[in-house]
Amino acid sequence: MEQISIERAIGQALAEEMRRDARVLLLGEGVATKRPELVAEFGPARVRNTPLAEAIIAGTAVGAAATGLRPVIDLLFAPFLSYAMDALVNSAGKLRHLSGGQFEFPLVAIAMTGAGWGVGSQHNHNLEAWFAHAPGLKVVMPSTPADFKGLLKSAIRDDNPVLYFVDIGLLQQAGEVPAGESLVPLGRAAIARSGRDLSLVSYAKTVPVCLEAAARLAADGIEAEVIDLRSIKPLDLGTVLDSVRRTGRVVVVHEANRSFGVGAELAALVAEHAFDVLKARPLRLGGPDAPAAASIPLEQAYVPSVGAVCEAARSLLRCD
Amino acid sequence: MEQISIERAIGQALAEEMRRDARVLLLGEGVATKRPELVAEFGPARVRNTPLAEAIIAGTAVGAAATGLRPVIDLLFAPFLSYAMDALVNSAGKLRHLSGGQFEFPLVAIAMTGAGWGVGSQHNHNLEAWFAHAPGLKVVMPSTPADFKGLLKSAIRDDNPVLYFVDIGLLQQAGEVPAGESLVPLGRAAIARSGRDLSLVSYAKTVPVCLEAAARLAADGIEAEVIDLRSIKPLDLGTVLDSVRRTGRVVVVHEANRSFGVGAELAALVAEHAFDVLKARPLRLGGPDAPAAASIPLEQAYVPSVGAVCEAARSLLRCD
Amino acid sequence: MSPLPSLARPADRLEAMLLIRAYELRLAALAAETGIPGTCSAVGQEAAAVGVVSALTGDDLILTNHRSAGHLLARGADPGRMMAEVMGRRDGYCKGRSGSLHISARELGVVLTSTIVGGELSLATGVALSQTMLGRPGIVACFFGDGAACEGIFHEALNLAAVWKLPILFVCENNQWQAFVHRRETMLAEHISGFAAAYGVGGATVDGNDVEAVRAAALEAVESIRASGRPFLLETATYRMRGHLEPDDQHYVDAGELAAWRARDPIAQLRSRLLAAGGLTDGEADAIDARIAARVAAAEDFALASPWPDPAGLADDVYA
Amino acid sequence: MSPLPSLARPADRLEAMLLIRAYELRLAALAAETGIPGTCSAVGQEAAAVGVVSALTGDDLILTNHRSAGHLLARGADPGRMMAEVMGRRDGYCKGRSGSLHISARELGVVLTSTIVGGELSLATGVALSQTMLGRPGIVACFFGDGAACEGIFHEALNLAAVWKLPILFVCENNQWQAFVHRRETMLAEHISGFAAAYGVGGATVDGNDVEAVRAAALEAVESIRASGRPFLLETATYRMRGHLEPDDQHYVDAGELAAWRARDPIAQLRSRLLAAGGLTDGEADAIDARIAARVAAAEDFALASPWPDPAGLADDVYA
Ligand SMILES: Cc1ncc(C[n+]2csc(CCOP(=O)(O)OP(=O)(O)O)c2C)c(N)n1
Ligand SMILES: Cc1ncc(C[n+]2csc(CCOP(=O)(O)OP(=O)(O)O)c2C)c(N)n1
Ligand SMILES: [Mg+2]
Ligand SMILES: [Mg+2]
Repeated sequence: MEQISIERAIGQALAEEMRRDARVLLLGEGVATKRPELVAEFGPARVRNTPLAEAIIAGTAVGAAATGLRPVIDLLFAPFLSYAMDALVNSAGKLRHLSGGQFEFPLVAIAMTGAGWGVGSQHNHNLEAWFAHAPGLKVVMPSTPADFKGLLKSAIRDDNPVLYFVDIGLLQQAGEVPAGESLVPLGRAAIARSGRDLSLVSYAKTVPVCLEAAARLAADGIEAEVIDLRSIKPLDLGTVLDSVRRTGRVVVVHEANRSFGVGAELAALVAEHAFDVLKARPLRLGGPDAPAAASIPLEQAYVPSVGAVCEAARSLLRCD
Repeated sequence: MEQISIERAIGQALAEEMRRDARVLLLGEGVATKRPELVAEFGPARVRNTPLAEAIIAGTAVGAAATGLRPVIDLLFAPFLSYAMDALVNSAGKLRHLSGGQFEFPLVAIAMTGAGWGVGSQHNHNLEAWFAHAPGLKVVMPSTPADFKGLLKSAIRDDNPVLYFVDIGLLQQAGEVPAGESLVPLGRAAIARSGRDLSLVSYAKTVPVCLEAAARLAADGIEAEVIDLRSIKPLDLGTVLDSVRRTGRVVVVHEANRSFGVGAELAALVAEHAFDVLKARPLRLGGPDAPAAASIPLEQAYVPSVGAVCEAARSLLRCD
Repeated sequence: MSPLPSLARPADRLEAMLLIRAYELRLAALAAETGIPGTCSAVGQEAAAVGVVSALTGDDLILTNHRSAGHLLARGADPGRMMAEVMGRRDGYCKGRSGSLHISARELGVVLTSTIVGGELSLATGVALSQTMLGRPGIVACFFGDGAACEGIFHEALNLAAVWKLPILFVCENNQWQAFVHRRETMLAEHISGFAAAYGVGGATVDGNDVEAVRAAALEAVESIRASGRPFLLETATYRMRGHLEPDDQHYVDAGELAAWRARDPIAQLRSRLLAAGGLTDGEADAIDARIAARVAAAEDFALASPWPDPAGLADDVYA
Repeated sequence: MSPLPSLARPADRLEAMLLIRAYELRLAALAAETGIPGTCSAVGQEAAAVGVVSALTGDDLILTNHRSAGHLLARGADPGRMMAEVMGRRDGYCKGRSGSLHISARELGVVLTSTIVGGELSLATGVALSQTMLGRPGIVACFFGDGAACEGIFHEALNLAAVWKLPILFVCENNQWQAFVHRRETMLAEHISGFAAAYGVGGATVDGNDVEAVRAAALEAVESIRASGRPFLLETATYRMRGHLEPDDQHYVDAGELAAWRARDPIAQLRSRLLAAGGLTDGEADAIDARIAARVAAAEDFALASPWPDPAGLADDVYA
């Protein structure tokens, strides 16, 4: 299979979906500058640079989605979504229900997030939990090039608004991407590594962290299962519970601020639905309750480390 | 003690703090129209109607707070915060840390939320979890007139940005408010009712729901402890764990959408820190993963009911 | 698209205005008497609504806001289904979920109503983009208030529409009030149309209490939009003769200003002009009044007979 | 407040501009060579920064954005502490947490820098409110780009400042670029100052590559603000001669346009004008060059010698 970067996987998904469906278009600050190949193939009407104004970019996408187009918007960095909340949350998320089902909002909002560029928390802020908590929206956050491609294609075909978060820490990674049409369904987790002793549940940048931790733990005879959620909403609770029922132990790992993060929902769901089989308390690892600093050593220290995951795992096995 | 409404409790807190500290001022759409007594006492410079523009209201408060004033802003309904996210989250929440500690942001942002007026989810949307997940912010959400007053006074004196959510379902309630200076500290929960069999942990509108449920359960010999968090951030984990250590059972109840809500953090924390004493799985009751509709029967059905709380409580005791 | 009511003759327009007035006054009375959720009535603004809507064709789409009854009724909405919606009943245009604040009626081309002030402005550009990119003939009329013109999104929308040449008739109903704040407290200029030039688009202010003048200005604006593909900013200078949200005692309103505008009641003006010019006989006027009274009474009966929505559907129509 | 560097004489301004240029070019070289996090350089825009800052007094406050080196250095910031900040070192102005994108230096009156485009505009009104309400003498200068003028917050800020009579010098550095998008793709007008009239405030556009013209215009604007208490919108028409963020090959930039602006390099212009008019000798010019080279070299040494921040402080300075 071809080895391509996440950046290229995203480009392929966009091109394929735009080719397949003339209603798909791409809007955002600099998208036409950055993707001249899409402009060349699909023309400037379908690949549009916008003014620097996230609120109207998002609003335009929402209005267009409700009336027949299937826009993809690139909002650059997740904190810039702070300007786009009304259109995404109050309009795209709510107006289907409030209108009695009169509208659908097939749109995808792309935003980058996470440590990697040393730019500080006005660029690096993992906000997926906000959107997962907002009704009517879906949230995906892949970790491999194949999933970036396959989930973007599915997100574009979905009739609901999808937040598609790109962890910049992963952007330089290359990986195998199946040639041709290959969709990854929203709401299906992947078992990135099988194991019987405990379940490491994660998504995005911390999936490779968990995989490395699992490799280290294996050297000590501890077999950790690593689950890559891929979609945060809808959440594949079945796969998670299945794993925890087999292992009896769970550590949820993500980069976002641990407090009130996605991991809280996962730990709560596991505690609710697998209480009887839990051999140890559910643990969560996440960023500190602080904005991410720009300084590279600080930025890197913000992210749960392989060592921290191993330690959490070992602590659960000790209290067996 | 005087019986006053929450509306009046808020007015008293504002007046007392403005009297005490000339740097306190009140900004918002219609605040001067709605509180002529404050204009009369403190003058139009300190009680200002603003243009209809939440982003600049919040931004103005953040800029003013960093440079010597202590603004209170009234942003009306919580969903309107969607226009004010940048100033609150990216500036007030982050610029202290990012600047190396150069600034403080003593400001209070008031917003109403919750069922009660039949206005639908573009007015009624409980967003406290968003702000609890955003570093640098504090979040309070009282349930009694005394706490509304005491917490607003503390919030105004706090040197950090505080989101102060007013559940409109409570607005008509009257209650005792201690005369004179009486502060309620941020980050301290209240035990609204003591009990040994299970802990009901809640805040805002669902505190009275839990109290009524506790009364019903008591008729069957089940003694529920009801904890009113009052502050969501900082969270009084000590009081919650203390209670759960005594009861061994917990149900977290709030009106906000259950998925990825505040209750998830509480259930996760309890599962993490009190796993050894839990006699049953931690449960959560919250709104459905849907926008709240305007229709009164739908709006009311959105909120966890006394019956649902009783049922959850009983289910935990059954699996003893 | 169902056939639109004819608004071609002055008497049609008078009848439409009278229907709006009677409908809104009946809802105001019901709000005062029975406490059904209040509405934001546009009493005094009927000419602005009817004049603009009369200039549109069935292909054109409308976006409106919280104060929408005039736009909807002028477009031919059934007052019974509207009242049912306001009351939160199942037969409302939005199954009772919207209430009065965000009524959409896609079958009438009234799409994506938002009660977030400025929400309709954020969505209109996308609706217009769909029209142009999907080769549909209609333009988009977007109604908003003088308050919405204070929100940044107004500027982002106008700018994008100008740069992308979107066929939008921006209709600012400048009714001098923004909830409980007078327009003059929120901006230095008296008129919103002044911004048109700054964005390089056409603009005009028209006497919003003269339905014939509004119609003429709107016809001209619509023609220019159809010819040029460019947006146009039309401001109707009018007055909110009742309170912000029923019931509202208007204690904060300057009595002289209110009286001066009442003397310019758009309905009384048109009626007396038509009677004087022979465009209408007393008998015809009486017949109109009788028809209207019967329609509004029937509407109320219909609404009150409509069942409540079933709470079992609380999470319906959230996702497509 | 530390004493400000004198910018009173033309030669002072030349030296300040040269310092900015040398500092930024050195950082650009370092970014290309060593991969230290890139900066948004303002090469070509030095006259705009120095001209405006030279018109301010020590009482005045400055808000700036991601492209801030010119403003900070003209204000007298230490290039060593700035480089340390850009590199994320402990001795940076913000303890290394800001990096290049949001450097504040309260001791210099440079407050609340935001890298969210438009963030500085949202905060400036509050800073100015503090100045007036606390009776402080200084005005507020708020630097922002042509891109920021596309964000709704620009309008909200300008409007509020106009209505509340806040002493703000809004300085729009129109450098024709908004990251990878040319200004002309984002607005129909060439100039941002055209909005001033719509808000009823003074405005002007000045040749941003002529430091003497900028200074004169800024002095006039500042005088009018001090006299009237009203805001003023000053636009400096200039050009971003390097890329958006180092390194950037500018492949998307029209070569002719770039060449035309390079021919109008603000530093070369001033230098040759001063040499020609006898305001500067070749010897003096050489001495300036030598001083600058030594300062930038010393700054680099200082920055590289500064230790990394300690990850133990990851959550410091989040709450006051
Ligand atoms: C973002 C937002 N802020 C505040 C409100 C509360 N609110 C509802 S209508 C209104 C006044 C709107 O004024 P204007 O735009 O002039 O419209 P009008 O009501 O006069 O028709 C306000 C403040 C809201 N719905 N949305
Ligand atoms: C809200 C937001 N959107 C986008 C960005 C990414 N970004 C950083 S600088 C920039 C261009 C800003 O253009 P302008 O305001 O003209 O300032 P300039 O960079 O030209 O100085 C962009 C798009 C951002 N930082 N914040
Ligand atoms: Mg109005
Ligand atoms: Mg620019």
